[in-house]
Amino acid sequence: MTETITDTRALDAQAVRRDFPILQQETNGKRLVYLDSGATSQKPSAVIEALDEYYRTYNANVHRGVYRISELASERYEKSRVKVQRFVNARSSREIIFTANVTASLNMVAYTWGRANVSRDDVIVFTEMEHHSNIVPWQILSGMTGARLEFIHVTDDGYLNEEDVERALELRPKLLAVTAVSNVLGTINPIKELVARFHEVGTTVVVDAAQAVPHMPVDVREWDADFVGFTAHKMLGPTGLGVLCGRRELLEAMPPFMGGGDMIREVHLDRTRYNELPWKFEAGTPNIAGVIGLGVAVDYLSELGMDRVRAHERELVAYAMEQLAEVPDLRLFGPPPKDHGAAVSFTLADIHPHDLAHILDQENVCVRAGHHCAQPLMERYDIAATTRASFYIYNDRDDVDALVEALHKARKIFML
Amino acid sequence: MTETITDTRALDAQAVRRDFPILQQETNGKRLVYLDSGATSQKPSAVIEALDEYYRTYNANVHRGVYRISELASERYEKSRVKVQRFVNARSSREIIFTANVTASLNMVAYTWGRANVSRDDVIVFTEMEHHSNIVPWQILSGMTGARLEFIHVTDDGYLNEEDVERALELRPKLLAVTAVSNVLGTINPIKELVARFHEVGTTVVVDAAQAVPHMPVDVREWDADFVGFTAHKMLGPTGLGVLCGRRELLEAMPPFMGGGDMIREVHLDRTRYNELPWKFEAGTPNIAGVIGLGVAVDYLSELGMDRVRAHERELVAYAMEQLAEVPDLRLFGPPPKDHGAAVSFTLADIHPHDLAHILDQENVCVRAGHHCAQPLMERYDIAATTRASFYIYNDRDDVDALVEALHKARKIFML
Amino acid sequence: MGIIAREYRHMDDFYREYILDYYRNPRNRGVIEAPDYTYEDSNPLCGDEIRMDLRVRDGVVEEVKFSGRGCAISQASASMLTEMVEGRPLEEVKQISKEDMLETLGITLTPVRVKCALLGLKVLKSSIYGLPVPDEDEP
Amino acid sequence: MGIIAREYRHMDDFYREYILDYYRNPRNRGVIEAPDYTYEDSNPLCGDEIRMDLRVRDGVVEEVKFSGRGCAISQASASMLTEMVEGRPLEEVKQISKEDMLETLGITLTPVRVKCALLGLKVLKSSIYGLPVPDEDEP
Ligand SMILES: Cc1ncc(COP(=O)(O)O)c(C=O)c1O
Ligand SMILES: Cc1ncc(COP(=O)(O)O)c(C=O)c1O
Repeated sequence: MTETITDTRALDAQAVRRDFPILQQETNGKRLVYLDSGATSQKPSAVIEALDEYYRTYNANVHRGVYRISELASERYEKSRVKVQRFVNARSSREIIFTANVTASLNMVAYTWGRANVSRDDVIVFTEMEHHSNIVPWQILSGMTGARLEFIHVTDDGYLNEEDVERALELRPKLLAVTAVSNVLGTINPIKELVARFHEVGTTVVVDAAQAVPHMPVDVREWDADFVGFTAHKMLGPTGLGVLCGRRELLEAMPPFMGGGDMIREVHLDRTRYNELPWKFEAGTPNIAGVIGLGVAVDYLSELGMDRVRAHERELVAYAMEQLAEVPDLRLFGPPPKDHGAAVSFTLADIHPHDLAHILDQENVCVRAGHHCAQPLMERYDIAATTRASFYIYNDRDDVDALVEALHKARKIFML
Repeated sequence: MTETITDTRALDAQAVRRDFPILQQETNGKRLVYLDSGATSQKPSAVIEALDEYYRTYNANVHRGVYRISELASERYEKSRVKVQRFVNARSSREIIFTANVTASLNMVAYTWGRANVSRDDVIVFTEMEHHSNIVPWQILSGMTGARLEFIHVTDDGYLNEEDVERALELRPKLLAVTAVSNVLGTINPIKELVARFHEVGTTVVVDAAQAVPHMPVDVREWDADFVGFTAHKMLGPTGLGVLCGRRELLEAMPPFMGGGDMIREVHLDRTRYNELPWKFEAGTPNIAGVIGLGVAVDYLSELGMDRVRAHERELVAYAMEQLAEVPDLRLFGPPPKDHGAAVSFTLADIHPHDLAHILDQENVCVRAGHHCAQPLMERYDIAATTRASFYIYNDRDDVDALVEALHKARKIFML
Repeated sequence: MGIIAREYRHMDDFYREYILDYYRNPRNRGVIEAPDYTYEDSNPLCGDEIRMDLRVRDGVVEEVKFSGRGCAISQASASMLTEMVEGRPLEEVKQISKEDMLETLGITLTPVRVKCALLGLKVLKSSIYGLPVPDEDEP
Repeated sequence: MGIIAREYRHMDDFYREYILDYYRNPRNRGVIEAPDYTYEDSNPLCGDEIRMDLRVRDGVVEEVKFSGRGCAISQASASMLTEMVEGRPLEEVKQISKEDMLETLGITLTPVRVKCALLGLKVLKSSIYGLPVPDEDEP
């Protein structure tokens, strides 16, 4: 993937950092080195305050209220949808559906589009580097329909295996599920290219963009995928909220998922007419505060400029990989910095990642240890777990240095 | 239903009111008369501050983190589950599943228990007073399985029709879906009795307790229903969060709903072992802040005492119904105060409820107008919509008086 | 000044007498037997329902009737709309904009009530095009 | 003092030398051919895996082996546990409590790490009862 960075002003991580209340905390005189944004990002004051303002001044249910605070809540709610639409350059705000998280977005595709379109003679393809959220829904769909599952494996250095891609294309699969950026290896996949190649053989493509949308410019029209999912809490937004961005024709043809309030036009005891997009897929009272908060998060990111966010992280990840490579007994996973997103996974000698994360925490360095909801990938590399440092806009070289220093301490504790 | 109120100290609505920041606002010198808690409740400072504290001081993903803020988040998250369990007296915290809203809770039952247990020879029964969220999932389930739908109609004064109940029992239905309290008529249904009668003929009973849990003591063990759903935002909690409380044996036997992170034990490319309860049904990153906030909301309600909450609202609804009955051309719906929950629906002459709510809003009185997601009920009474005033702990007689005064004003504007 | 007052400075009492008059004594209320164009739709958010029937001769709207039920705003504006289009060429009717409708109505509305006011126009256009037209407020 | 410092005052450095020794040089690591009792389970939250095999004669644990992989805490405590139960009557083994295990381990743990420390015990009991035993920390 070649990237064109148009905005060349470097991002000022120091200034960004000041916008995040949690990063102002110190424990035992040490600042919080938060390197787990891949799991969930921290939130800037603006987002936290937007939630607060909603609950304190205009908390009301949306869509059906006539009184002013309800109108205001509805207006802000729908405005956030437009902000999200513009942020990923979707064609229409009707293509933006709010869900509970990206897991729910992907399951929605499986339960609605999947059940309506996939049958026992079909093939579903996903890759070995998928998060469980982009694996288990397709296993469930395969269980419901009898469709066959096929996989694209990964190479030793963390790329999709091109031979497997070609083999998959020959199968003319009904569905391809692929992550835009691996949450473990950091691999940035060539989504636009993959979509074009799979569209050619008639495949519907679902992209898990949970680790892409927060970290780089994403243009869903350029990708041209059929469904793209992402999750608010990883992009400065509140918990309990995901997005499914779908191609309008597909969404319109799909049966609804959950039944209930807001997704209906007319309900009779024995039958129901469904509502228009996007509400057809938003049953029940939505996460109103969450959606309003995500709108503010998207404003914050837009103001920084996603080009600059990507440039900042690319530079930081390159530095981190360079520094980490010098720690003895450390094994790095994933591709070289140029194709690498914001997450860096590694193992250190025989120190179990769980223990390692624990020791790093004593130094106020927060990293994730485990299978990262990507067990097939762990099997692929024959490891039980990795330690993962993942970066975001508020991280800088000091954070990398603190990580490396803590790793040396861990080596000492483990008498290496 | 006979109620035994054990705590006789009256609830001090004035004091409660002071805990709700939104109610301190004035517009044009008039206080906010919020009579739409049936749609969503307001939130006390303690809940808003808990969200704020989470995002500002220990925001992290739950369950898989080793570092301290993640452990703290996990601990608070799981503690909230125990609080909710105790609040409704469930047997085990494993029976408490967090969802996106009660709509999602009910759909989860339809998609998992329903698809595994209901077939084309079965009958599903629900009542005419159900919210769309407790209708459409069963229509979808009927569409998926071929099961027949049957209905329990309501009487003119808003009770379930006993003859229909008996007819339904004779059908030995596979499933009964019934609301504990109608969000339109206010009817408090005799859930314990209904469950006992339907269990006798082998029916699984799903209770929509969205309007019950916030307003009266609910003991799910006493009810003995198989599934009970409710929603956080109507009980002082944040948006984007629901609860499904299910009988453990059923939950254990059910297939999972959504696939993804947290709900798995082991994932391989081609198969998956699912996690234990309750996580088996909680796929993906949950609404962490929401769950923590709900725990605080439940603490707040427990401290007030649900007996006293119910006594307060019963008294207030009786007063409201009495006052409303004196407004000329006003038609009241639902049963008399003794069987009446916190919502009172009415129509006023030929003023469309939408217009009426608008005029009341000019007086800073917030009520809901419309079909209240209960269109079959509107058809039953041959009306397009009603106006609904719904009360909660922070409402008092002054609010009722403001409502009645505004209704007189509306009559004047409409030249009645 | 709270957030509400700030955001809703433009709110006015808008149940003017002529609106109530159109609501209680609607012009062109009814249905046309075998209309050339007909459509019916509802506002999912509040349940207002409108049906529009048109009879067209030589490209001109000869007769137009509306029916349905809903709030004073939706019913009055549907009725006003029928008066606007009667006797006009279909091509002109297609050009009627959201702004035209709101101007005719003559009152300032909040976003939710705008949907009520525009339901009639939406149904009218759907009838002419023979398919549902999207809300005009879509970005 | 922030919320974290307040809540975690008890945190101590706990990678004591003997824990590392049990991790690197585990006692009773391995499997038993045709064991009388066996069970294997994992901690879903961190992926630690433990299998326990027992050989029992006349109600007494004659031989016990553990295998699996995971963090130092889970592996060391599983190894310590095998030493605790070897040669003891099965009835006594059933009585071993969560507190006993943590006391033997000799370090203070946070809730997440407690799960690691107790995984061996959970698996051991499951093997004896022949079915999964629930987490002991359930309320
Ligand atoms: C009785 C009843 N059931 C279900 C619901 C749906 O709740 P939610 O929108 O939170 O899913 C409501 C509230 O709107 C209700 O009053
Ligand atoms: C690539 C990827 N997909 C999906 C998810 C699941 O996100 P959520 O838990 O918000 O549904 C994650 C994050 O855990 C992820 O990194």
